[in-house]
Amino acid sequence: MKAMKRIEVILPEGEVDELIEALDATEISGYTLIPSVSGRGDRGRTLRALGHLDNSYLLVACESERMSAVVEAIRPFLKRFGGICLVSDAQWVLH
Amino acid sequence: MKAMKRIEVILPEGEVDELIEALDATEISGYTLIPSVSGRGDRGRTLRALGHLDNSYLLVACESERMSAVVEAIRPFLKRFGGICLVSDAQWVLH
Amino acid sequence: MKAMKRIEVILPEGEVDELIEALDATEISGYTLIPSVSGRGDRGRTLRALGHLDNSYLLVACESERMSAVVEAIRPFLKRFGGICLVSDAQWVLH
Amino acid sequence: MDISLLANFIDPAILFFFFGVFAAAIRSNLEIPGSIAKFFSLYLLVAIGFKGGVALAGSGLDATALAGIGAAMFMALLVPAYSFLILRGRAQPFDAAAIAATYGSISAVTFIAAQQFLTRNDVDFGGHMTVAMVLMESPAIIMAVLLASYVRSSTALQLSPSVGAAAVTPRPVSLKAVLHEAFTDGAHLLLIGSLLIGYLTGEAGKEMMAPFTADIFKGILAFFLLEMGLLVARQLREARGMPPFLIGFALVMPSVNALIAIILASLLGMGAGDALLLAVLSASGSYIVVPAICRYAIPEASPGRYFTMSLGFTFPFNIIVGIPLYYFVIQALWS
Amino acid sequence: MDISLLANFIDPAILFFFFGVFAAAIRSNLEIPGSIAKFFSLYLLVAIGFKGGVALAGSGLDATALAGIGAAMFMALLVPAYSFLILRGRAQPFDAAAIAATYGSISAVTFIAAQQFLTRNDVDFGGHMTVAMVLMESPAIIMAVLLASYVRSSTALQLSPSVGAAAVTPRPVSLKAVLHEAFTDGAHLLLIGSLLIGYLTGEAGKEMMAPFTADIFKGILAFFLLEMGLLVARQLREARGMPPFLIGFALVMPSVNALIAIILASLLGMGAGDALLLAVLSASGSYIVVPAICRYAIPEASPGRYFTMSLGFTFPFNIIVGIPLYYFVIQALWS
Amino acid sequence: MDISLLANFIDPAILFFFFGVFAAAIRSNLEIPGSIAKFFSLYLLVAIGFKGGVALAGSGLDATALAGIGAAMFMALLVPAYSFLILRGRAQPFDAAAIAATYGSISAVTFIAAQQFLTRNDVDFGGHMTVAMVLMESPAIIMAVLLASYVRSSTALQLSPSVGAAAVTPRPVSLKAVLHEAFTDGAHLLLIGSLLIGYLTGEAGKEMMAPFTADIFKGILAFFLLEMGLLVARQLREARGMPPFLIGFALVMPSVNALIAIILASLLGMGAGDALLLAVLSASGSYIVVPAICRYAIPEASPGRYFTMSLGFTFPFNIIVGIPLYYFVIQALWS
Ligand SMILES: Nc1ncnc2c1ncn2[C@@H]1O[C@H](COP(=O)(O)O)[C@@H](O)[C@H]1O
Ligand SMILES: Nc1ncnc2c1ncn2[C@@H]1O[C@H](COP(=O)(O)O)[C@@H](O)[C@H]1O
Ligand SMILES: Nc1ncnc2c1ncn2[C@@H]1O[C@H](COP(=O)(O)O)[C@@H](O)[C@H]1O
Ligand code: NA
Ligand code: NA
Ligand code: NA
Repeated sequence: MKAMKRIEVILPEGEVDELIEALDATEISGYTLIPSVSGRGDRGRTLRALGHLDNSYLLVACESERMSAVVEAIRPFLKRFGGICLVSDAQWVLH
Repeated sequence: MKAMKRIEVILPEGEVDELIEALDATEISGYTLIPSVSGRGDRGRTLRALGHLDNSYLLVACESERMSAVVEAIRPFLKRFGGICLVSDAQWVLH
Repeated sequence: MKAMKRIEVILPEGEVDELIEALDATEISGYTLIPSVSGRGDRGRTLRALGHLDNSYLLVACESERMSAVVEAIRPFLKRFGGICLVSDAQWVLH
Repeated sequence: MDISLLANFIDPAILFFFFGVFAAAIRSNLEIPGSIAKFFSLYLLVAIGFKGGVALAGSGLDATALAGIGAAMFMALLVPAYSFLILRGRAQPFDAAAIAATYGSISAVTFIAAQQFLTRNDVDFGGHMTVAMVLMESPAIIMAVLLASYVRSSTALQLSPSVGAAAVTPRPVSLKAVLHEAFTDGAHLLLIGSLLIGYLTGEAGKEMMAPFTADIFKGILAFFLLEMGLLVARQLREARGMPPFLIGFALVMPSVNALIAIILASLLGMGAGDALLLAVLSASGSYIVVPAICRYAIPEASPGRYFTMSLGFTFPFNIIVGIPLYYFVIQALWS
Repeated sequence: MDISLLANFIDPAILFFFFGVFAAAIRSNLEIPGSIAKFFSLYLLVAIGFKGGVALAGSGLDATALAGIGAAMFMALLVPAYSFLILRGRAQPFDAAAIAATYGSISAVTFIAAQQFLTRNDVDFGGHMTVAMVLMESPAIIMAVLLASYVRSSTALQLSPSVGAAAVTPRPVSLKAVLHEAFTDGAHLLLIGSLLIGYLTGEAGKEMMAPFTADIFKGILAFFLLEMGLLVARQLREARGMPPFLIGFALVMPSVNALIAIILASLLGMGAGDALLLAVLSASGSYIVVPAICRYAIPEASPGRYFTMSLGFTFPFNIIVGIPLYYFVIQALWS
Repeated sequence: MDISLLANFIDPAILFFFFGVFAAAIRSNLEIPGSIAKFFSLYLLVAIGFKGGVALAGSGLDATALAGIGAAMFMALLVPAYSFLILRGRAQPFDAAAIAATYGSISAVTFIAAQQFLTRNDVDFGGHMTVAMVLMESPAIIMAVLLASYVRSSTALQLSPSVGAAAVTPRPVSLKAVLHEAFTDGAHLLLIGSLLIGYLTGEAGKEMMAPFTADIFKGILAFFLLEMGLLVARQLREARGMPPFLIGFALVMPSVNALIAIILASLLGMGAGDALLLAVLSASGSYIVVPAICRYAIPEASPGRYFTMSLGFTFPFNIIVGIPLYYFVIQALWS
């Protein structure tokens, strides 16, 4: 197993494609996307607009060295559109 | 980045609203909800009843000081309706 | 609270049932399943085939002693079908 | 009977149910997305509620209607009462209470299947039986809560010496809270709402809604029964640890309940169609509304028990054997 | 008017809206799965777009049509302009810009409800009004972006001494980027596409699609309005902190906008049906397309404000009071 | 031909396909929820399976039917065989095996589009062609597994000196396991089940199901093709690294396969309608069932290759050019 960083981001689902493009520039090896999550934060509850205004949950596992590049790619999105980003430690099961 | 606690709870989706009300009393700053998850635990597999008896997954990031208040708000729900609650460490990306 | 391992696996949704059977042999106490997640990894983006070729997200909380047995049960699936497995530390809220 | 039994099997919707059972039995990965299955269950509630309301607007709440509704409510109290007595010694007391409530309540899909059976056999039935179905929910749930608190107080008595007990036993829920939960339950409320809307808009409303609520009904029912078949077969796989007595209960009591209902219907001089519907309402057990409420009101009970009994055993029994059987008895008694 | 108002309430689809409001008010757990609600909103766009296109293929873009479309586009510029002036001093400037855009744009479901109202009352209307609806989206959004960048530049001026400001203020989006976002927005594009396909396939296409886009329309609308009712009541719960002035705006301005539209329609000699549709387009506010775009184009504004105003207050006002009221005025003026 | 080609483009369902391609090309966020798209694909399988079964119940399995079915099964073996030979040297061996299986199998939606084309042009076709479609699945998959294990054994031979190889190569799956996977695959099984149910219930069943399985079919197909258009355009974006030879294969081989099928049909004296369906079955490649199975049976192959070829290139080619082209050839030969 290999030590990695586990980065999870929650942001409006309309911005996901653009965030992924920004992440691709940091050369992450992959990501996982959970669609249609809801929640509450500084901007209040997510609006329930017939499934059109949900958030998405994005999980990126990356090497520790790459972590700060990834976080810097994410930060402008948080600034602009809100949402949260959590970073934690994990072991990656090699295969 | 700021050290935070990452609290995840899995419980019957009918009890989520009430749990969130209980959490609001602990003054958490937000939460994220993933609907319609299934699973197995002490009470067996989740029943597949036409989408009516699913579990929900709730994620709360909170300050370490607040953690035990949050956990105490969650505990009676676990006692009554089952489910699990995991607490882990994370870094919150400030924006 | 009790120290546990938090194991998360992402793999093709067609293989989930078989993986759970393999995990049951390691006597895990439960699991949680989030259906229909998408992503990108070594094998490229998940195909969007009318909802037929999605991945699933599986979360297992288990005792630290049991962790390596669980990981060994998961590894052949990763080898064969791709996907990822992350292991992290968590505290289990007893109830 | 042979003819109607055969006709039952030739209905495409019923055949899709069998196909679903088969697909799950050979471990196919066939799956209706959860949100679609949920929507279809809402659709069926809207369609039968609306239809019942329109029919009621036509006929009004006359003596026949009141008799049918009264009989249904009586059965909704009677069935859980004697079910609990039968089960008490032979199952965990909380399970007994939850199972009693399950069988006091009803299965809307079984009711629909019975309506389809009657339509195929050109037998009339009244819109008030839909009202009867709606009204059977609450008594059953009240019985459940009363039984559960009875069980709770007797258990507490036995456990009182032990200090830890209080910590383990969940705080009981008030009857009022449970009734609110029961009344506001989405499925239940939607049925009531659709009934009312059907009643208010009558024939004019029916005409506007018919392509949606009536014409494509059969097709959606077929898809829904396919999902039910998949569910039943998958639920049966969980039934390994189920005590034989409970399996027996799930397969035998429907006929007992139906028989009592049929006798009652005969005494009240109800029509053959309404009698079948009353029998089916009494014979069927809930697997959506009551399990949802029991999880909240009797969390000590094991859903694996009452849910598997009503969905895995009683539901298919009623669909395959029960409906034609009850109707056979009715034909014999009515003619 | 009394008659048509009553008829409005007896429409099953409208009754399902009220039922949804009631269910959410008593905190029922009734819920239409999100993916179903989203699909139904796409379905409604396809159905009205297609219908409008077919009608347009029949009538062509004659002087009547061009007058209607022109009037609509004029209103789409006028409404946000004076709305912004009214709101400027009384709300956060960014909120003012976003609210202005919201009310310049339209609610497709309100438009549908008005069409249903006209159909029930046997009043004709033209397919070109669907074109008008489509074309009202963009001017409103352009206005929003222009107003927001005006606000941004005046705010920047005030803040310039502070060094940190640049870091906090998000980089403004270019008008081009926002227009791309607006034009490619799924809901908007689907409406345009369906209109075009209806136009191209005409009567032949209509016949093929009718069972899906016309016959079951009412039933799906009923389900959709049920969901809207649930949404409205739940959204209103979030409205606690809402400034009374904004609530007043959301309840009063629709009638003002409608009145201006009616006068314009009268001056242009439009038919009564088209006049009602123009009034309703002007009176309604967007709660899908514009909020989605404002979240991107004016992230400084609080969605809780503009979204709650248009969905929680203006939408139910128009459905319940507005449509019959505007039509009452039109009847008075036109006869 | 010109007329039918034009008629093809004026079909609303086909126009929605183009619209979907356009929307994705301009990067609209238009999206059909995944569960809805999945349900629609199940719906289409039920509808054509059921329709085919009813037609078969009418006509029976006569010599014509058996000839059509035999020809289809022959093509399902022949196409993967020569496809593999063509691809062997020019693609990764495992990719070659998976692509061969993909083209041996079929696309149900292409089949439906061809049926719609025939209906529009008033050409008859038999219900047994649906049986033929069902039966083409398995031979193609068997071929794939056989080819893959052939590739595996020859690769193993070459790699045998290297010690690490065993650890990297996944354990091969047994043919039996793959056949079970193929037969129990949800999409495949649902098609068989619906065919059988249509066969068993015949005209009576058809009448009950028609509003759902026939009347609204066109509308649901339109929505589904919209989703297909979005998928195709999005999949093409992933096609950057695709070797030109494979793109050529995906665009040229359909016509080759169709031509062979047409000659076979002509030799067997099949009707023009059945001939077109045989051509389309041979020309199309699978993008649901076979990819799902290849992911399991040939995990060494890259889904990006075979999936993109069949969905991104072959599917639109057949829909836009193929169907009218093959029919043009058939008309020339048959008259
Ligand atoms: N403390 C938190 N814990 C978990 N999720 C959060 C938290 N704060 C915000 N979120 C998520 O981030 C989304 C946007 O947050 P915000 O921009 O702060 O409104 C919310 O809708 C939640 O889904
Ligand atoms: N060890 C575990 N790991 C992950 N999820 C679990 C675990 N145990 C229980 N769960 C989740 O919690 C739900 C309720 O658990 P229980 O009340 O123990 O039956 C299950 O359906 C699972 O979704
Ligand atoms: N670095 C990563 N972070 C998060 N998820 C990943 C990562 N790599 C792969 N995945 C997930 O695992 C799936 C299969 O990965 P692969 O087999 O590598 O293509 C992807 O579709 C993603 O959902
Ligand atoms: Na009952
Ligand atoms: Na407006
Ligand atoms: Na083929």
